[in-house]
Amino acid sequence: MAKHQTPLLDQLESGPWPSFVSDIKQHAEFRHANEGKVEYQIPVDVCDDLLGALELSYVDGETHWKHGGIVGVFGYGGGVIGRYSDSPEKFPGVAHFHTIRINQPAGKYYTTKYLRQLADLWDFRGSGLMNLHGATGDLVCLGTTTPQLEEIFYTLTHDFNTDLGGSGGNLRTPADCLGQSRCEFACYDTQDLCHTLTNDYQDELHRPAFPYKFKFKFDGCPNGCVASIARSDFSVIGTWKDEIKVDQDAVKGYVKGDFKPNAGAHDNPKWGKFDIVKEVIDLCPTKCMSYDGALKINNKECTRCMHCINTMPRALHIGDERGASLFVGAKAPILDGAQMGSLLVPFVPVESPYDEIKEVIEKLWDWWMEEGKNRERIGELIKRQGFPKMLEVTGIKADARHVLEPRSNPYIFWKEEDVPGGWQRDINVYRKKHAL
Amino acid sequence: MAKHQTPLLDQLESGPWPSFVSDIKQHAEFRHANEGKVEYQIPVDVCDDLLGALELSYVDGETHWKHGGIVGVFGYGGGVIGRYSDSPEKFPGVAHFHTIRINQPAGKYYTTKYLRQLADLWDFRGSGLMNLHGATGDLVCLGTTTPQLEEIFYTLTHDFNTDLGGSGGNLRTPADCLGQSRCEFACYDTQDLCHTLTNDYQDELHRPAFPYKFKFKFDGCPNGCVASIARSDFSVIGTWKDEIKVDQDAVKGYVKGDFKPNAGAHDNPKWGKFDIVKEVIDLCPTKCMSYDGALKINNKECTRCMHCINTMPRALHIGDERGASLFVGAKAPILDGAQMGSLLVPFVPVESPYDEIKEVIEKLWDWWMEEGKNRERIGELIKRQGFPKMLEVTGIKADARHVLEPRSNPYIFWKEEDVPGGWQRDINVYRKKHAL
Amino acid sequence: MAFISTGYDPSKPMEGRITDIGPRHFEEFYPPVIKKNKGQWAYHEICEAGILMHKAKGGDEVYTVRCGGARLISVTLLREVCDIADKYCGGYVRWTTRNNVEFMVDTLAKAKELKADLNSRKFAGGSFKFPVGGTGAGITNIVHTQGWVHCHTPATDASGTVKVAMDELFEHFTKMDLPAPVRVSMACCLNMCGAVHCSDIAILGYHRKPPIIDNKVLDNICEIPLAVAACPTGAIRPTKTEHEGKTVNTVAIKQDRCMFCGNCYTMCPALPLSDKEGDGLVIMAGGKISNRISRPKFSKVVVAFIPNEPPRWPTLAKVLRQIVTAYAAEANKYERLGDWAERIGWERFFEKTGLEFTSHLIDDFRDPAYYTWRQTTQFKW
Amino acid sequence: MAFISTGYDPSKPMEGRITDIGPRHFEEFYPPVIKKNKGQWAYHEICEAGILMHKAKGGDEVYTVRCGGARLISVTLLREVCDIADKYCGGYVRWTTRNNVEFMVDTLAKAKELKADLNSRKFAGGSFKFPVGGTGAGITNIVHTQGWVHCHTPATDASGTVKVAMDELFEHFTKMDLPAPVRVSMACCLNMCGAVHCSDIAILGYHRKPPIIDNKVLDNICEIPLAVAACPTGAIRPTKTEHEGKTVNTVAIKQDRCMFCGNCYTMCPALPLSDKEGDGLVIMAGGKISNRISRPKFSKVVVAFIPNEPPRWPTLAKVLRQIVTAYAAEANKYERLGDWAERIGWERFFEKTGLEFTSHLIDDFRDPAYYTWRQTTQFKW
Ligand code: SRM
Ligand code: SRM
Ligand code: SRM
Ligand code: SRM
Ligand code: SF4
Ligand code: SF4
Ligand code: SF4
Ligand code: SF4
Ligand code: SF4
Ligand code: SF4
Ligand code: SF4
Ligand code: SF4
Repeated sequence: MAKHQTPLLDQLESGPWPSFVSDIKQHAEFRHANEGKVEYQIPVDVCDDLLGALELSYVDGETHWKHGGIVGVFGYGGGVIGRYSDSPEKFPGVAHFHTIRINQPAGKYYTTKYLRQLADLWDFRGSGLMNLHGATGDLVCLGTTTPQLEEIFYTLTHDFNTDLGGSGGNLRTPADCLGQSRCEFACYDTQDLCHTLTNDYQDELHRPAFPYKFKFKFDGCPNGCVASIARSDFSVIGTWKDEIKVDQDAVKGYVKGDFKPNAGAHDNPKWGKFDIVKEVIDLCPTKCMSYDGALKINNKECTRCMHCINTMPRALHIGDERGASLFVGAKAPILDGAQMGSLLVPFVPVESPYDEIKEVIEKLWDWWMEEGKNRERIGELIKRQGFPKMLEVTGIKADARHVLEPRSNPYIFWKEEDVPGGWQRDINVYRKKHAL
Repeated sequence: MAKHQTPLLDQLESGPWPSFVSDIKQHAEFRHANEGKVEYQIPVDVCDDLLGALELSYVDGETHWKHGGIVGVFGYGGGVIGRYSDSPEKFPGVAHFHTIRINQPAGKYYTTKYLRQLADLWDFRGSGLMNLHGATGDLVCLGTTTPQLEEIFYTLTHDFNTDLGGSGGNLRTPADCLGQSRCEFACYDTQDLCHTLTNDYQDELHRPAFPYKFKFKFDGCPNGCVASIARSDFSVIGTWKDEIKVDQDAVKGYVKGDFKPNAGAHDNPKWGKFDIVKEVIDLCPTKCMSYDGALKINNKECTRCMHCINTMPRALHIGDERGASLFVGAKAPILDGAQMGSLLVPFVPVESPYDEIKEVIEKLWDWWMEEGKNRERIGELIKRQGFPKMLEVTGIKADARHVLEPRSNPYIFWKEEDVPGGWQRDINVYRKKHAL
Repeated sequence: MAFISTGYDPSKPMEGRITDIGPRHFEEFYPPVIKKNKGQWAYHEICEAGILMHKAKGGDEVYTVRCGGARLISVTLLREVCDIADKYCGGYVRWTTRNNVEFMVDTLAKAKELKADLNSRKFAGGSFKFPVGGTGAGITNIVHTQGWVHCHTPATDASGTVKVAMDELFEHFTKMDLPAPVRVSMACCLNMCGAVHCSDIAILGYHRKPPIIDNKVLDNICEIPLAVAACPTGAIRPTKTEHEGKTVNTVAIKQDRCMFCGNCYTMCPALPLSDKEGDGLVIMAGGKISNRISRPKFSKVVVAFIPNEPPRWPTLAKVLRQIVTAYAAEANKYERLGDWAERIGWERFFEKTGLEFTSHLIDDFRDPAYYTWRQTTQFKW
Repeated sequence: MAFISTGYDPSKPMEGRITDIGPRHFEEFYPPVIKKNKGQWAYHEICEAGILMHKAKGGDEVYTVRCGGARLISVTLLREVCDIADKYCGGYVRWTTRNNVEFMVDTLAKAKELKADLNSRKFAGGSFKFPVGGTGAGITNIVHTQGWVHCHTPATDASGTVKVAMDELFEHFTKMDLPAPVRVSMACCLNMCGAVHCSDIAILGYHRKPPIIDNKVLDNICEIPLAVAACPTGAIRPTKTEHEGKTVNTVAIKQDRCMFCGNCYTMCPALPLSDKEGDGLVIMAGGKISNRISRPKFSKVVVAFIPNEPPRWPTLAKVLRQIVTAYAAEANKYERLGDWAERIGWERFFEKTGLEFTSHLIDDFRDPAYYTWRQTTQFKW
């Protein structure tokens, strides 16, 4: 019999979508059964108490978690989120219920061997409940107690060759799309860049030296499968400079109906037969394409939006002169409104050891650490000190590509050195010409 | 011989465009000649001195007018802009050089009789220089002295049946497009509305009771020939609710080339023959038109942008259910950035005595006079207190037409009465459920 | 429950310590076909909902079977994933950026077999364990956050609302019958860990009561200047008050300037916001991230408030259905939800979805609000 | 120069006073054909540049001949306008909202005769008095302001820059050879009395040196709190200083926060800004007012600064030419300048016009600046 009655949560067991309630219940039973004779290091009924606490929230319409406490592992300023129940007497199993963020491998590929290791560890020293994955990208292990933290860290680093992820005023765990590993659209090796920067910046990731959090995300192309432009202070998005490669035979194949448009992503019969003019030429945002038996692209006018390539992936391919655009400042709405990343570098080659990219990152950090206020994201700093200031500190020349449109207010903050004669003027000289 | 050498200004006499320098010089001569034996009430060489003062500005690259003084006519708070030279010893003729703003008739039609009267008066009591018209719309008389002000006002009111325009924290001189007087696109009588409101609000126009200036402008249709949406705190723009009227024969006429498209506004041969699909159907912003020998408009989707009507004025006509949309808040960039008028009332019938429109105006004024800070335009007040506040004070229901898009931040200022249970909560009750 | 040590000695924390090693190298985890063909993929095809085929230039093919699931997963379920991956995929598996699981095999036949297997597995309560789908022009898994399962600031639950939403929209997970992908995201408070600000549809937990001030403890546990600085609207000021006969430092909140962001609570535990009647959901729509055809854009608030109705949030389910049904019926092929709304005009969006437009949806936050109002005569009746 | 009184007696200002009578009624001034057909117009046609024909439903026609001119006009010239109107138009004439003069006649033949007459009249200096044009897809008169002729805050002259601009663009005044109307406006300071904020091309006077503080008089002539409040960037604070051995109230200005708007000078004459080397022009482009096809839009800054080069501002003329030439060559029929720039992308606008893009053109004023930066991978090489 379940430890707590959960009539409300039970209603979340029906319906087709996988029920987290069913899963937790099944795991609660598994823990009680303990066929593997695990010497659980945290209460055996942690899952029961989690369900009980959650049921109480469903009844009360309010959370029952206290404001996080500061817990962690020695020498690190992040990777653990402290969490305590506000009703520990009712739910002692979750009195402590800290989270551990484990840095996932780039691309999120796993061997079952590794996952089973993790599962065993988390059964033994934690609740056995995880998030695959956290919104930033980590392997998130939900629910353990303070004394377990160092033990878990020890096992991770010694036995799993794996480190914690970020939290606090740190570099946060970087994340990437699967990129070249399985995608023909990728303009650079997202995994290698993600992994390299993660390792090069371990100190920034583990030891809070920043005014606030800082996130890296790496998208292989403008489709944005890891949402970097929305969710990372520093976003790298693949692009190219030369021409889209066209296989005219394959274009004909699409027109004839040999291949399904958009790789078959639409299976609604209402769309009918593929119409290259309606579905590609007319939808091209720059209207730089035409079709008259052969497909023509005026690449000079193309903005590489990916639509035509997505729609005819067998016929159209990204260019050969590949690299990435760099965007800065994306963040959620707290404190000053949401931002997407703003274009800082239109094109950078992406080649190991990535020095050009690191140079930009480090200049941005220097500026932000110097000027950023407590809990001010870099996006907010850009807003506060102005985009031109960011160009100045990074030594990047202003380019019309930096803007969607030029400013519509003429409120230009000229600098004294720009203005002949400077700013220091003598009122008496002025008054000689202009009586009051 | 000219009183002052003006070698720089003289260079503005060449070139095709009418030269204000030539005009002022010719008038200077006219004054000196004084064939009509006018007893000039201000210095005869006012024009010479104006040219001299202006030449000095061309040399110095700086204005030579002092900050305006407060001068005016008894009982009015506006209509006169005081102006003094900062070099009166050099240019005594323009030592005082005040401007008088005369309220122009709606539509800016004149009889020569009236204009000659004005010309005579301004020769006699002023510089003989005018602006036709000021940017707000007034007949602007440039350059007279303080003692002349009451005299001019007397003549205007007694002999010309004409009043001053606005300046200061007043209603400013309203202005309109020529509308129904000579334009087939006009959706209401702009002149009558302009004249009626000008007269109904004489007190507001002459006696400063507002936090700052307030402008009315009246456009007969969305073409916006008096630029009301950019230049008036309260902008009335004609529109209609029913269908565009189509004369299919005339459409055919355009297609055949019998009529010039856009009434012949384009005389560059490079445009070639009129192509109704390319020039009308494809350019319709809502793509609600089609042509297959006959022209079809899905009026439900039309946003009345005027393009098709402008392009085929013989064939297409505005609808019959006419009225106007009301916009609030347009202003120049000082202090808080430029604004265009924001849509407050999507549709209002425009019929004398215009009570519905006046009701909106007066509610806006009440709010602004109550809440507006010194020198705060109503547009800035809307920004400061929020658009929903304007709806509240005017009693207008929120409508999706009020926005281009809904808010993208969820920062909604709920009111206490909206939230069940109110806002006053007891921390002890809360803590009973949630231990700290 | 005896404490079992790894050998870590708290008195000598640096002894044998390993730090700053980062994550495992990704190559260790690539399935062989991936390692071999990385950077050499020629094209892909979605064979059927939930099955992707990628073709390498050299001719290799990899078939990916994608299945959904709750992101909150037990190690019991994780072990089941491993069992399946061992059985079909040589011990390799991956997760997507939206928390779906991907199993890779080398033939379509195996993929279909695997799909059938995955679809056959159910929880005791009756729901699927591994429903296959989430590809192409449909609705894939919902990116979300902690909610009442693990966080201190939520205004709603995450796992529960996501379950309800995915149950309601399930048909679009297993089919690809929409005009374009519809990305649904969920965040349980304004911190928006789910990054719902750029989603086709976003479910957001929102408070509606200003913080309660816990004068008893505030002075002890709160850095007052930080709490004051945290408020985006400047609603908080430091003050003093009488508490149980003693003068204590505390803060005062101008309630009518509060928009319930909870940022002060993040800085100060003595300012809780949550409230059964006050809290609930905001629905946003029309955002996107990809640069395909149109630029990325922010989601817009389309429903100002839905009360918390646990456990099955029926109003939420209804609203989601309304939006998706109207979009599915009216949008053009390839047209994302926000592009559709912009093409027809937001006034039509409200008409077509049957959602009510209220003054709460009109932006009134700071200067940029102006740009969302309508400065044109162009609108539809 | 004896003072001649109307009879007004300053000691009894209310005696016989007439006030609040407003302007003359417009109907008194309508030409008969206008009065008769008001509200009954059927359509119009531009017969040739500068000549409009309006056809009434009843069959009446009115031909309007439009001519340009300086807005600053002497009564001598005004009388000449009257002479012409008496001769051709039965004593009626009107002004347009852009300061052109319109003469109305009843046949095309008369209109052509009148056009020839108007085009034949020249000033002694050689310029036209009444050049006919300003209709259709061309460049009409420039809406402008006072400049050095009558205002205390200008950063440049209005009449002079307008003369230079119209001389340079004159061919487009007399022809209708552009893709769409190009509306040019001019304002001599940021107060923008010319409302240049929504023009295809705008010429704007701009200061670049912070105010000089005239400590000697400030305390006497300035309401310090008003001056402080006037500053949009909060650059001004009240302070005290020593002046000629006395402590006086004054203000201090944080110069690097000043963006030279002159609003403080409007409130306080002791804070002048103007400076020969500091002052000059900003060029803006791409605004519009009509709702035709696209919505009204703001002009954008495309040249951050052009020095004052009186009397003929050659750089101004060159820049105007560059913009108009590129637009004329590249835009589609009916496409306004700003719509063209948006279609091709602003990066292309700078390429095509040959104008240099500098960091000054990137918005850095308050929150809305963000929305003008580029949050997309879509751009052109
Ligand atoms: C666990 C996670 C949510 C999840 O369920 O996946 C999470 C959980 C929390 N986030 Fe987050 N954030 C998580 C990803 C995000 C993301 C998404 C992303 O990284 O792509 C965002 C939006 C992007 C961004 O960074 O702006 C995000 C924006 C925030 C914010 C708002 C920051 C802002 O500048 O607007 C806060 C508030 C704060 O920092 O005080 C926040 C704060 C928090 C805290 C620490 C609560 C707090 O106020 O202290 C949450 C702890 C919950 C708990 O008890 O577990 N979290 N947070 C995510 C991290 C998992 C991981 O490491 O993989
Ligand atoms: C005469 C005129 C310019 C012209 O050459 O035509 C004019 C001249 C002045 N304007 Fe203006 N404004 C004139 C139309 C405008 C317009 C255009 C309009 O009304 O359509 C605007 C932009 C629209 C608007 O109202 O925002 C305009 C926006 C300003 C501003 C900025 C107001 C703002 O809120 O941004 C100021 C500054 C102020 O009020 O302190 C200003 C202030 C001034 C002052 C009074 C200078 C001052 O700081 O005190 C100027 C007096 C000049 C002089 O000595 O003659 N003037 N002013 C226009 C009035 C003539 C008339 O009555 O017909
Ligand atoms: C597996 C995954 C990357 C990963 O590293 O995990 C992925 C994989 C693919 N994406 Fe994606 N996308 C993935 C998240 C995303 C996201 C991120 C998100 O939703 O948070 C986006 C941005 C969504 C947005 O704009 O809001 C994204 C926008 C796209 C697009 C643009 C779609 C559009 O119409 O705007 C394409 C192109 C397409 O679908 O033709 C694309 C195309 C693809 C292709 C076809 C790339 C390829 O050649 O293999 C992959 C299969 C698509 C499919 O499932 O139909 N992928 N894709 C992610 C799967 C998430 C999931 O489980 O459902
Ligand atoms: C006379 C005048 C109204 C008045 O009360 O004085 C007027 C008169 C006409 N306008 Fe206008 N407009 C007048 C100022 C304007 C303005 C205001 C401005 O420029 O400050 C605008 C807004 C400009 C803008 O968008 O920035 C304006 C935008 C239009 C449009 C829209 C043009 C466009 O392509 O966007 C039309 C439609 C058209 O041209 O086909 C139009 C159409 C017309 C028509 C055809 C209306 C008609 O049926 O008679 C008139 C003759 C047009 C022509 O000259 O080619 N009128 N028109 C103004 C003449 C100014 C001048 O001397 O040049
Ligand atoms: S972002 Fe581009 S490269 Fe990366 S997975 Fe998506 S489509 Fe492929
Ligand atoms: S990538 Fe986009 S912009 Fe470029 S040609 Fe294809 S559809 Fe057009
Ligand atoms: S605004 Fe419309 S009604 Fe008025 S003159 Fe212009 S086109 Fe005619
Ligand atoms: S008025 Fe504009 S929106 Fe309406 S049908 Fe004509 S072109 Fe289309
Ligand atoms: S969105 Fe808010 S409540 Fe939800 S996990 Fe993030 S911080 Fe916690
Ligand atoms: S909830 Fe947000 S707006 Fe309200 S007082 Fe706290 S910080 Fe300020
Ligand atoms: S724009 Fe400025 S300088 Fe020019 S008239 Fe207006 S207030 Fe004076
Ligand atoms: S000029 Fe403008 S920005 Fe500079 S100090 Fe004066 S008010 Fe402030």
